Amino acid sequence: MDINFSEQEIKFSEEVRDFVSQHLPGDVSRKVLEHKRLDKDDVQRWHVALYQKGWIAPNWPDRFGGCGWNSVYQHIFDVESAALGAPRLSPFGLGMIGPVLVAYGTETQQSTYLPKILSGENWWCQGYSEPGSGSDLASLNTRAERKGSSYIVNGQKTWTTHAQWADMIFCLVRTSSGARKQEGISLLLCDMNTPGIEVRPIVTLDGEHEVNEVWFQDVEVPAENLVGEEGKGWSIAKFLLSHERTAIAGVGVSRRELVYLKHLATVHKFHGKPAKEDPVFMDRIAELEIDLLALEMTVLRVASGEASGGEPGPEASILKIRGTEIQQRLTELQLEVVGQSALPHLPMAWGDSWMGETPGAIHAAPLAARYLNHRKTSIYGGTNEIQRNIIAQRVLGL
Amino acid sequence: MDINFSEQEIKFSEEVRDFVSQHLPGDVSRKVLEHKRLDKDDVQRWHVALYQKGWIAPNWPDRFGGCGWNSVYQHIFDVESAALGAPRLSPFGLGMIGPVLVAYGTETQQSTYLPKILSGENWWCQGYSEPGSGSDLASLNTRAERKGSSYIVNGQKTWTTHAQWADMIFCLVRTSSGARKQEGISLLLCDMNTPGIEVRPIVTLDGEHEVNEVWFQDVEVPAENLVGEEGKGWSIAKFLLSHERTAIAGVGVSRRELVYLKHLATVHKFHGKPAKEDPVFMDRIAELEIDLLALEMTVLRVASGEASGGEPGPEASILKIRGTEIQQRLTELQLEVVGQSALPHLPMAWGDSWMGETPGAIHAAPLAARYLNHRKTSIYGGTNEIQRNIIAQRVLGL
Amino acid sequence: MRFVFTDEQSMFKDGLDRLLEKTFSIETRRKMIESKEAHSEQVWAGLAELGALGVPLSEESGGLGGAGIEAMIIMQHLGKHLVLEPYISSVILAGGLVDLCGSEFQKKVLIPELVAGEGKLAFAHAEQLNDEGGTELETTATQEGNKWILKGQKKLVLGGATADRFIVSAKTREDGEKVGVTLFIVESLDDRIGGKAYPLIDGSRVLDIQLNGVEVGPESVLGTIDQAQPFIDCVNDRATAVICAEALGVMEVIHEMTMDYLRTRKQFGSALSQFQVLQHRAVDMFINIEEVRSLVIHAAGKAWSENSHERTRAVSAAKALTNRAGRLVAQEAIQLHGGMGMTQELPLADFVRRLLSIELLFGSERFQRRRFMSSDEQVVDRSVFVSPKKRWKQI
Amino acid sequence: MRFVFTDEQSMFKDGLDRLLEKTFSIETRRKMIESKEAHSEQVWAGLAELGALGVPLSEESGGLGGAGIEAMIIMQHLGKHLVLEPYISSVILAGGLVDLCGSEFQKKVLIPELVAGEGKLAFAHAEQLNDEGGTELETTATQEGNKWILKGQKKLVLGGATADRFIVSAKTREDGEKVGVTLFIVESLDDRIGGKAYPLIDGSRVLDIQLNGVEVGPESVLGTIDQAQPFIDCVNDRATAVICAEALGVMEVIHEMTMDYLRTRKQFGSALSQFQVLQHRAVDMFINIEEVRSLVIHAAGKAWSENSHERTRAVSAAKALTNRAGRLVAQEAIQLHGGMGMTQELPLADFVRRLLSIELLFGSERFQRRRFMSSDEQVVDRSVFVSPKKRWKQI
Repeated sequence: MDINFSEQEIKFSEEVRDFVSQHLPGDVSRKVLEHKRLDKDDVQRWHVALYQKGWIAPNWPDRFGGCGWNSVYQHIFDVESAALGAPRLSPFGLGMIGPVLVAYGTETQQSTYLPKILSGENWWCQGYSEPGSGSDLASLNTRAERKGSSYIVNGQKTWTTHAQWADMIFCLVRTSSGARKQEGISLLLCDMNTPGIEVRPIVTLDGEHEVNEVWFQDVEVPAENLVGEEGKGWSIAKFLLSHERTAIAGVGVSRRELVYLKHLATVHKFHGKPAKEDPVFMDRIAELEIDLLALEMTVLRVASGEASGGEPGPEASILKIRGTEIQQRLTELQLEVVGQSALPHLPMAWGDSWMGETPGAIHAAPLAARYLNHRKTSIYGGTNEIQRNIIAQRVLGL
Repeated sequence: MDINFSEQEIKFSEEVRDFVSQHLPGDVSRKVLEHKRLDKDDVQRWHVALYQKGWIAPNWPDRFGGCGWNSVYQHIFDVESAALGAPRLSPFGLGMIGPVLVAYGTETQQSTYLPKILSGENWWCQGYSEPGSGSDLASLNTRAERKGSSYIVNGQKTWTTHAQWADMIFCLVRTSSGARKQEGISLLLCDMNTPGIEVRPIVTLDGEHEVNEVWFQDVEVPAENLVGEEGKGWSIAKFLLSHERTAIAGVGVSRRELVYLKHLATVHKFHGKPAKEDPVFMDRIAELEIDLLALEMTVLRVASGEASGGEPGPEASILKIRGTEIQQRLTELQLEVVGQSALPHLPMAWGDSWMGETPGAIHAAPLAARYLNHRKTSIYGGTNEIQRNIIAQRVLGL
Repeated sequence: MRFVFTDEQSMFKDGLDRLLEKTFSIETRRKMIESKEAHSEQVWAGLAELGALGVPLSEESGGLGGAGIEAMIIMQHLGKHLVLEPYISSVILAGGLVDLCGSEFQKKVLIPELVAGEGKLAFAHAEQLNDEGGTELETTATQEGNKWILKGQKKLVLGGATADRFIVSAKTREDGEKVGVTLFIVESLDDRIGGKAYPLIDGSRVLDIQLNGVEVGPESVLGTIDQAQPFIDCVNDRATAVICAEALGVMEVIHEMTMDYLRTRKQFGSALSQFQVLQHRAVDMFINIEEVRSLVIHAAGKAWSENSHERTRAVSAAKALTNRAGRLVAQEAIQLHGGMGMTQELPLADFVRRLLSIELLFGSERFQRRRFMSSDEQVVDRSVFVSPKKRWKQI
Repeated sequence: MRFVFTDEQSMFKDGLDRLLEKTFSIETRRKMIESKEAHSEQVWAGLAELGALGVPLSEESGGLGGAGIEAMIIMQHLGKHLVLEPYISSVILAGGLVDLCGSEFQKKVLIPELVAGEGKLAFAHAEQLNDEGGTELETTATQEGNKWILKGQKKLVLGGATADRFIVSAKTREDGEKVGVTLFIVESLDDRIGGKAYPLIDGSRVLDIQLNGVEVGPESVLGTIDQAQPFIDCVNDRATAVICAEALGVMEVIHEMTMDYLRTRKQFGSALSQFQVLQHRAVDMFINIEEVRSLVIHAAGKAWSENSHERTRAVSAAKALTNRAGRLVAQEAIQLHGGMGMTQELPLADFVRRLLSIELLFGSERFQRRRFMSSDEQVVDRSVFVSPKKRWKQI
C-alpha cells in the first residue's frame, strides 16, 4: 500500500495539464469556470480534442479504442482536467451505453455504435425513468411489442437529460408482463429521428432547460437494436447504474469548486473583512474540504478494488451519496459567501454574450440558480434514499 | 397574544427566587450546580421544603393539594428554581402516578396515596419496561393472576429508575391474553416491601447506579390496588406517558447548564485565550441557545394550549425530541470546552466528600460521565424514534 | 404571557384569508411577475380596505396602533399566498421610519396616503451587497444654503419599482469612527434619480437607484440630522422579524404540499407516506416549522420593543433559525418530491424560490448568530430570569 | 499509488489477529483494568515476538524500517481487540523521538530493549490540560556545570505508569517569542520524581509526574539543545495518525455489534433490522467508518513524511473526521441498542468509552480543522494537482 503518487503518475499529471492547457478552447474553459451556460458545441469541441488525442474513453478496453488507464490515471485525468475548466463530457455514450455494448452488445452493435460514440458523431440520451417509475424503476410501463423484424414502442420517458441534443436513445422497455416486474424488461437502442418520437422540454427550478420528456407513439425500432436477450434488460440496467454511480462522485469538479469557493472568500467580505478571515465560515470550509479528501481517497480505494476485481460493488453507493452531498454543500457555501449578491435573477448574465452590469458581482449571478439546480444530484441516478437501501441490503445484509 | 411577562408574573418569579434562595439547602444546591452525585436525602430535603410551602404539586388540582398554577407559572417556577440549583424532584409520584390517581383512582386510592406523595413519605418508581418490551411496550409479559382478593404477580421489569429508593411501584401487568396485545394490560400499585420483590442494580455506561431490574416472584398484590378497570391499563399508560413527555423538555435545567457552559468558556482556554473568544465555539453555543429559546417558547405554547384544552397532544413529542437533543448537546459542548481535563476517571471526585485534587480541573471530573449518562435521554420515555412515529401518525396523518 | 389570539386578531386573520383567496393565486402571481408592475393593485387596495396598511403604525401617526403580532399575522398570510405586495418596504421599513422620526407635518402628508393605499414608500439604504455586516455608507448629503445635495447609489431597494417616494439614508458627518446618518424624503419622480429595476430570484421586483446630485429642501429631512442610525436599526429589526413570519407562511404551505405528495405518490406498491424514513423526514420538517413559529411569535412580540438589546436578540434568534429551518424545509420538500420537486411547473418551485430570497435578505444564519451572541451579554440580567452566574464564579 | 496490502503486510495482520485472539478478550481487559499494571505483559511479549514493537522504527536505529502503514495495521488491531498496551506512548512517541533524535549510543541502549519488549518508554510532555492549543511549557531545565536540573510537572503521561524511562520535554531557552525546547531521558526510578497514577475514562492508566529538581547528566540530553520542537510535532502527528487507526478498529467492532443487535432484537413483531429508519442509521455509521478508513490510510501514508505541511494536513484531516465520525458511531450504536446500550455490562460500553478517550486525546475536531486550514495554504501548490487559482484571479 502506498498513497503517494509515483513518478510516472506525477509525469502523467503534467502531461494532462499540458494537454488541457493547449487544447481546451479558452472560451469553453472560461464558461465552465464562471458557471456560465454551455451549449452542445462547447462540449463537442472538447470531446473532439480528446478523441484526437486518444483520451476519450478512459475505462473502455484498448481494443474498442479506450485508453486502458488504471483507476489512478483516470482519477488524475479527472482532477487535472476539471481544475482547468474542462466541461463534463456527455456521459450517456461514453460512460453508460458504451460499456454496456462492450459487455452485452453484438459485434454489429459494437462496430456500428462504439466508433461514433468515440468520435462524438453520435450523442446519446437515457430512457430510463417514467412519470410513474422513479425510484421504483422496474415498474416502468413503456411497452415494446415485437412485430415482424421490429419492435413497436409506445409510452413516455421523463427526466431525459439533453434529449434535445441526442442522436440516439437507449431505453428500458417492457416486452412482456412477467410475474415479477423486473422480468420482461428489455433494453432497446433507438434513433431519435425515428417518426413518433417527440421531445418536450421540462424547465427546472432554476429556470433552465436541461431535461425533457420523451414521448413514443408507435415508434418502430429494428429488432437488431435489442441489447442482450429479450426480457433480460434489468440486469443490464443494474450494471449500467452502478457504473453511473462511480462517475457521479465528481471529485474533480468538486475540487475545482472548492478552490473557487476559497477564491470567493477573498473577494467577498463579512463585517468589512474578507470572508476568509471569518473563522466560523472557514471552519465550515475546512469540514467540507476534509470530507472531500475522504471522498477522494474512497474513490481511489473503491476504484482500485474495481480494477482488480471486476465491476464496482454496492460500495459505489457511498460515492453517490457523499459525492452529491459535497456537490450540494459547495453550492450552498458559494451562495453563502456571495450572500445578497446572488439575489438578482438575471439568466441572461450567465449566457456567454452578456456584456452588461449586474447589481451584485457578475460572478454571483448564476449561484442561486446553481444551488437550485444541484438539488437534483441527490435525486438522479437513484435517489440517495435508494442508495442507502442498497447499502443496507447488499452490504450490511439488513 | 402577549409574549411579555405580566407584572404578576414578574412578581411571582421574584417570590420563587426568594423562596429558593432561603429554603434550598446550600449543600444540595452546590451538588447540583457542580454535577455531583445526589442521594435520596438531598432530594427529600428540598421536597419537604416545597411541601411545607405548598408548592409541591404544580399541576395537581387544588382539592388534592396542588398549587393550581397555570402553565406560565409552572414554567417560571421550573426555570427559576433550576437556575439556583434546585434538584429535580422524583417525577414518579408527583408527575406520573399522582395525576393518574387523580384521573382514574378510587377515592380510597386517592386518600391513601396522594397525601403521602405530597409529603414525600412515599417514593414511587415505575414498572413499565421489560427485557423483551422496550419501544414495543404493549408486548409486556409480566403476568398478574387474580386469586381471591389478590393478584399474584410474576415477571421482570427493567430500567426502573431509583427502585432502590422507592417505597411503591406502579406496574403495567398482563391480566389476560387478549387478541390485541394492548388488551388485557392492567395497572397495579404495589408496595416495594412485599415478599417476592427483588431489586437488582444495573450499572450504566457512566459507571453509576441509577436504574434497576425489579423481579417479581409470586408477589401478592391486594385487588384494591388495581387502578381503573382490569384490562384497561393501556389507555392509562398512554395518558401517563404523554404527561411524562411535557416535563421531559427540561428547559429550566438546560438554561442552567447553558449558563454553566458559558462560565466554563471563560475558565478554559483554546490557543491561550478563553474559549468564549473562539468564534467557532461561540457560534455553536449561539446555535444551541437559539434552539433552547425556541424550545422554551414551544413549551409555553403547547402548555398554554394544554391549559385551555385538556391533556397534552402528540405535539408534546416535539418537546421530548428537542428537549433531549438539547440536553445532550449541552453535555457535548461542556465536554468539548474542558477537553482533556475530562479524561481522568475519578468517580470519587463527584461524590460530595471528595477533598482531593484532580489532574484536570475538579469541575471537569464528572463531565465525561455526564455526557455518557445523558445518552439515555433519547432512549427513555419512548425513544426519539418512537416519538417521530407518533408525530408522523397522529399529527401528520401519514 | 398569553399565547392565544384576541378575537380582533382572529377576525383580522379571517379577513386576510378571504381577501387573498379571492384576489390572488399562483397563476395570478406568475402573470404579475411578467407584468410591468410586478404586483397587484387589487390586492394592495384590499389590504388598505382591511386596514392592514395602517395596522402596525402608531395611532398618533395615523395608524391603527398595532404592533409586531399584528404585522406577523399579515406577513404570515402574505407568505402563505406568496403575495408580491411591497408590505415590508412600504409599511414596515419606510412607513415605520416616518412613524418613528417624522414631524407632525410629514406624518400628516405621508401616513394617511400610505394607509389608504394611495401612496407607496420605499426605503433606499443598502449599498454594499458584497459585504454582509459591513456598515459603510458612501452616499453623502451635503448642505448648500438650506438645500441638501444627495450623491451616491442605492441597491436592491425593495418595493422601489412602484414607490412614489423614497426614504434615502445618507452620511452627513464623519469624524473618525463616528458617522452621522440622516434620512431624506425623495420623490421618485425626480429626474435626477437614475433607476434600474430588475427581478430577484423569486420574481419580485427591486430597484437600484443612482443619486446624481439630487437637491432636496429642509422639509425633506426626516428626523434629527446625524441621528438616524438607531431608527434604521429599529425598522430593519422589525422587517427582519416579519419576513420570518412570511417565511413561516411559506414553509407551512411547502410542508402541506409535501404531505399531499407523500400520501398520493406510489412507489414499490405503497404510498411514499408509508416509508418510515420519509415519515421521519416529514416529521423533522414539521418540528422545524413549529420551532420557527415559536421564535417568530417571540420576535414579533419583541420587535416593537423599546429595549433595543432585547429586540435584537429576539429578532436575530428568529432569523438565524428561520434561515436554517427554511433551507431544511425547502431541501427536504424537493427531495421528497423527487424529480417532480425539480420542475418549475409545480407551485412548489415558486415557494422554494421565495424562501431562498428570504434567506438571503436581512442577514444570514451565521451573521444573525453572531449578532445574537453579541447582544447576549447586555440582555441577560434584564430578563425575568436571573442567571446563576455568581454561583459559578465560586467554582 | 497502491491500495492493496503487500503479502508481508497481510501476513503481519494475520499474526496480530492470532496473537490477540489467543491472549486477549474483553474479560481479560476488565480484569487488567483493576490490576496494578493495567496492561498485559503477555500481550506485550507477543507483540515483541511478532516484531510489532520495532516495526515503525528505522533500520539504522535497530527497528524494522516500516512506517505509517504498518503502524496503522497494528493500531487498528489493538483497537479491534481493545488492547491496553502502551504502544503509542512507548513505540510511536518515545521510541520515535529516540529514533529521530538519539545519538548512536542512545539508540543502541534504548531501541533493542524496546523492540524486545524489555524496556518501556514514555513521553512526558503535556502540562496544560485546560488550554487546548496553548503551547506554553513551564517545565524548565537549567544547566549547572555539566548537569541539567529539571523542575516542573507533567500530566497525563500515557503509558507512564509502566514506563522504565521517560523522555521529558523542558524549556531550555526563552527569548521573547522564541522558546527553546530540549528533550531529556529520565529514569522512572529516580526518587526525585513524584508520580501519581490514575485511570482515564476508558480504564487505561496514565501518570502525572512531579519533577522536583531532578538532576541528569549530559548523556541524558536527547538530540540538539533547544531544537526539539519539530521532532515533538512530528511524533505527535504520528501518534495522532495511528490513534485514528485505533479508533477505526474500535468503530468497526462497534458497528458489527450494532448490526448483530439489530438483526437479533425484535420489537413490534419484526427484527429491528427491518425498520427503514434504523437501516439508514446503520448505513450512515457504515459510511462514516469507510470515510475514516480512507483518511486513516491517507494519514498513515503521510505521517512518516518529511514534508511537515503535508503531514500536518493529512493528520489533522484524519483526526477531525475520526472525532466527528467516532461520536456519531458511538451515539448511534447506543441509540440503536436502546436501553441495553446504556449498560456497563455489554462490551459495547468498553468500546464506547475508549472511543471517547481517543476523541479527547490529541486534539478536538475544532482544533484539528483549524490546524488543517492553516496548513492548507502552504501545501496546495506542492500537491500533484495544480490549483486553478490564477484563473480565478482574472474574474
